[in-house]
Amino acid sequence: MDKAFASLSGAVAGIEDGATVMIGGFGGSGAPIELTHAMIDRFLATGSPRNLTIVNNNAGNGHVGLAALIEHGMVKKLICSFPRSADPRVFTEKYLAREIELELVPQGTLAERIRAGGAGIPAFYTPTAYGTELANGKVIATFDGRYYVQERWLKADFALVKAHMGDRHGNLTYNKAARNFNPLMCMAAVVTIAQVSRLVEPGALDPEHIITPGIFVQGLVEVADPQQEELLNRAGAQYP
Amino acid sequence: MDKAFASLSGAVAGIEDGATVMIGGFGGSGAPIELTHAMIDRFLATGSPRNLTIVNNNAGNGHVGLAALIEHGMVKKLICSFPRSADPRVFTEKYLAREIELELVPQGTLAERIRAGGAGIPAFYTPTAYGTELANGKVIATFDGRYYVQERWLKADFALVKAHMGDRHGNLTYNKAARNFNPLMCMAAVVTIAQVSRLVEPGALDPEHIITPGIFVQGLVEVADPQQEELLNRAGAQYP
Amino acid sequence: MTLKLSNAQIAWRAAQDIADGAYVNLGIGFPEMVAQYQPPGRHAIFHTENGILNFGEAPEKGSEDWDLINAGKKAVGLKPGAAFFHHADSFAMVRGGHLDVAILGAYQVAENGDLANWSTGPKGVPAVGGAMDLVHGAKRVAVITDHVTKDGKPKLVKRCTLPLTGVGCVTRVYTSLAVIDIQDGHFVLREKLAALSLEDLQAQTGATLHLSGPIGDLVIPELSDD
Amino acid sequence: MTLKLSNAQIAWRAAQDIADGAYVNLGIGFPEMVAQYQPPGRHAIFHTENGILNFGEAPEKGSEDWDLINAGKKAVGLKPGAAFFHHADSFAMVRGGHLDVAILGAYQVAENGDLANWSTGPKGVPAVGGAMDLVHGAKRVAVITDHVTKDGKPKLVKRCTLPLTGVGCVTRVYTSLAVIDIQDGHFVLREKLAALSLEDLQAQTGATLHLSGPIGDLVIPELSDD
Repeated sequence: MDKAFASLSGAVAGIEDGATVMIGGFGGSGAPIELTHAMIDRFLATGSPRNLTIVNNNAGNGHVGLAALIEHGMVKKLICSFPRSADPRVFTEKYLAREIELELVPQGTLAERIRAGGAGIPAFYTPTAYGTELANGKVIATFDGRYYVQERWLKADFALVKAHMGDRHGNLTYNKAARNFNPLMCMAAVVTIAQVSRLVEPGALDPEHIITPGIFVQGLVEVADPQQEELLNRAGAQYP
Repeated sequence: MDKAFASLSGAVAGIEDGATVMIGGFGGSGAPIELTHAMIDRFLATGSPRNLTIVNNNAGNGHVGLAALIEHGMVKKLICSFPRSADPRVFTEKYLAREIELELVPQGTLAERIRAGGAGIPAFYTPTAYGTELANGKVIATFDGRYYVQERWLKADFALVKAHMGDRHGNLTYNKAARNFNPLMCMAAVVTIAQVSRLVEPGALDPEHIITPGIFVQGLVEVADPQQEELLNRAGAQYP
Repeated sequence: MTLKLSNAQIAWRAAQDIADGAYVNLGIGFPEMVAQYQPPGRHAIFHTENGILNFGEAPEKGSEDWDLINAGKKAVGLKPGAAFFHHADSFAMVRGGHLDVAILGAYQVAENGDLANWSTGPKGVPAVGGAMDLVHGAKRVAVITDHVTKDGKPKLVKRCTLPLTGVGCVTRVYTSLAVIDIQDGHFVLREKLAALSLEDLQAQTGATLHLSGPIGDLVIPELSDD
Repeated sequence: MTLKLSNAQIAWRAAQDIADGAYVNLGIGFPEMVAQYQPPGRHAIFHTENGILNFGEAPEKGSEDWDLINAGKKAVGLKPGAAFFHHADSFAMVRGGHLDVAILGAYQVAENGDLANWSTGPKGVPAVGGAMDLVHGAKRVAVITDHVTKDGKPKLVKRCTLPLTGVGCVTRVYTSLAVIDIQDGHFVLREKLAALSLEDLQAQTGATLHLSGPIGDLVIPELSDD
């Protein structure tokens, strides 16, 4: 069993127009920038993928990664908790021009909805957002005298994640707080593609230390020195 | 901050009559036998704790650990998925004599109910048990044309777990498949007490390798060479 | 001439349908035998619901690690690429549709895909374990079983009379006499022992066997049943 | 004579109520200042919802690790006993009642405990982040805020007019003028600046201040506000 792709372009080749794509990371930490840029490369060469629904905590920063994906007009809808950043202009302008749709979800609810998608739980109840406008139109129920909002699972066709080490079976570890949404998104997508800083052979990772078991990963690709969104933005980068 | 108890007796001293106590482990693997026996010691000396509701995957094996707890008449009700084992006589006899109550829960639903208790999710939907007698009396709902059973969270006053390494903040690691229910039960109890094979100082565990963060643990006690239920039973042991 | 397959032979037949790299959960007991009969060159990854992916053979007697067991509480070993996880993650794999196939035993399988394999009725101590979870979520739920009960009654039935484990969940049954798919509420015969007539097979089956395309011969090598 | 506390002083006051060993989440921005003012000998453990327990000061400029950031996306460091976890586990800590206290900023706090701190209305791009999660679950939800808005309007009100973050969730408010508990749908005054009359304080408050026991003097050391 070898789930490794030889190239970034090969790794993102299967993503179709109209797909729902989860992109890991919290801001730049844990954001799979190289995989995201590979989607842009393919779009610029072929016109696909487009009309994407993207799930991410944020809405991009500056002109790289997710922001660049939005800037190139590839994103139809964004499901996120916090569409602000140091430089959120790309999203903001498209949103105010009604060129992109936004589904705003509280951060913990977003995480739990993604986990639920991965765990086969179609709906759950949470106290979060009860009594607020983000609960409008949702089923409300009481348990033990307290009010809760029913939330639905969130699934995706693809998840793109950034991991630290990965073996050819797809077992993954992460670097520090770059873990964030990545392990959850691995669970919730039909096809999860991970970029890893080091690709190793099965057996090289201690079974006790694996954060994402390989069953949740369908493909991986080595990006030995991944870029950090924060540093790219400080340098005023834009993609391509 | 130092959550360590000096003794097993101190660790279990706060467990009151009538408490709901989650006990980790899957069969003997990951079962906190020394903590369980410490409860029995206290009961034999003082008559407490008694009338306990115990949450465990099983119902004990032979005459040690959970089986001994039941044998001494300390358990009023058991919430479990599989009350069978190599030697289940202690539970079986009490159950058939109606001296102990049983709530039978599918194993994955048991795990998810405990996680929900720890995660502040009062209820969730699962396909498991739909159309079976274990769904009798439960709320049924359809999502996307499929039937699901509503299940409620499960919480406890105490959780007793077995970990491998633990630091004084309560950060824990586990040994192999002894992980099982232990990290979930840590989340779902008001007071979680862990027995650890090695107690270390904060900083000794790699933050990447911690399975249970210390926020879920209220006390821990070192048991350097913990017993294995399987070996005790093969030797025909009984407690005390 | 084979009158009926041994358990090992049923397990062998089921193993032929498991693809290389598939993620597989084998039920406790008889289904565990399937792992022994993977065709050469194919390597499935086995999941055990107590929290291991890619476990393998047990170590020698006396050197078992009793923290390293499978769902049947037998000692196991690890293969390269193994991973540990807790029960909630383990059943996320099960319920979330991440397993390619689950292979389970059965008391009864009905033509509508219903399965009864956890309880023979209200007497004694009920115990369910992971059975009700495993029948939901795996992309394919297959059953391996004798074609009839010990006293000769059909185990493949029109409707289950024993307490259900799951509703409409089984898609293929490997029996001691035949391989049968469940499609659109019907048993569809795929393979049978060559020596057995369709009439004889039907007589030992509690619901109509439908035909759809050619019926293959169920040919299995001689295997010892231990 | 102090007419009004600085942000640093409000943060200092809030820090005095945090017990040794408490698990604490500090909202992004102003509330982060609370961490600086722990009384000597007390060590709270700070949680950041993107997945760290027991983080601490950032490394020197230029040596930041941008995979090691807090919820405000600022670089941080680790203290001994730190742990990493994913977002679902992180919000299990939040929603599951495991935090001892969450300290948040506010646009408005109502006498019924309602909090508005995420949106100033329908214009612009809405963004919620973890605010609606944090107001549920922590054993104690406290607010630190100026007593009035920049144009002098009360922030402590009878009912919030801005979009709510949470219902009935706040139990204590530390303002630039006073410390006020929320009990049974009322503001209950606990401490105020000595130089400020009760009438003056009430005039700057949008709902009745109830009294219950003695009113303490709000005495805070001089602190620079950076």
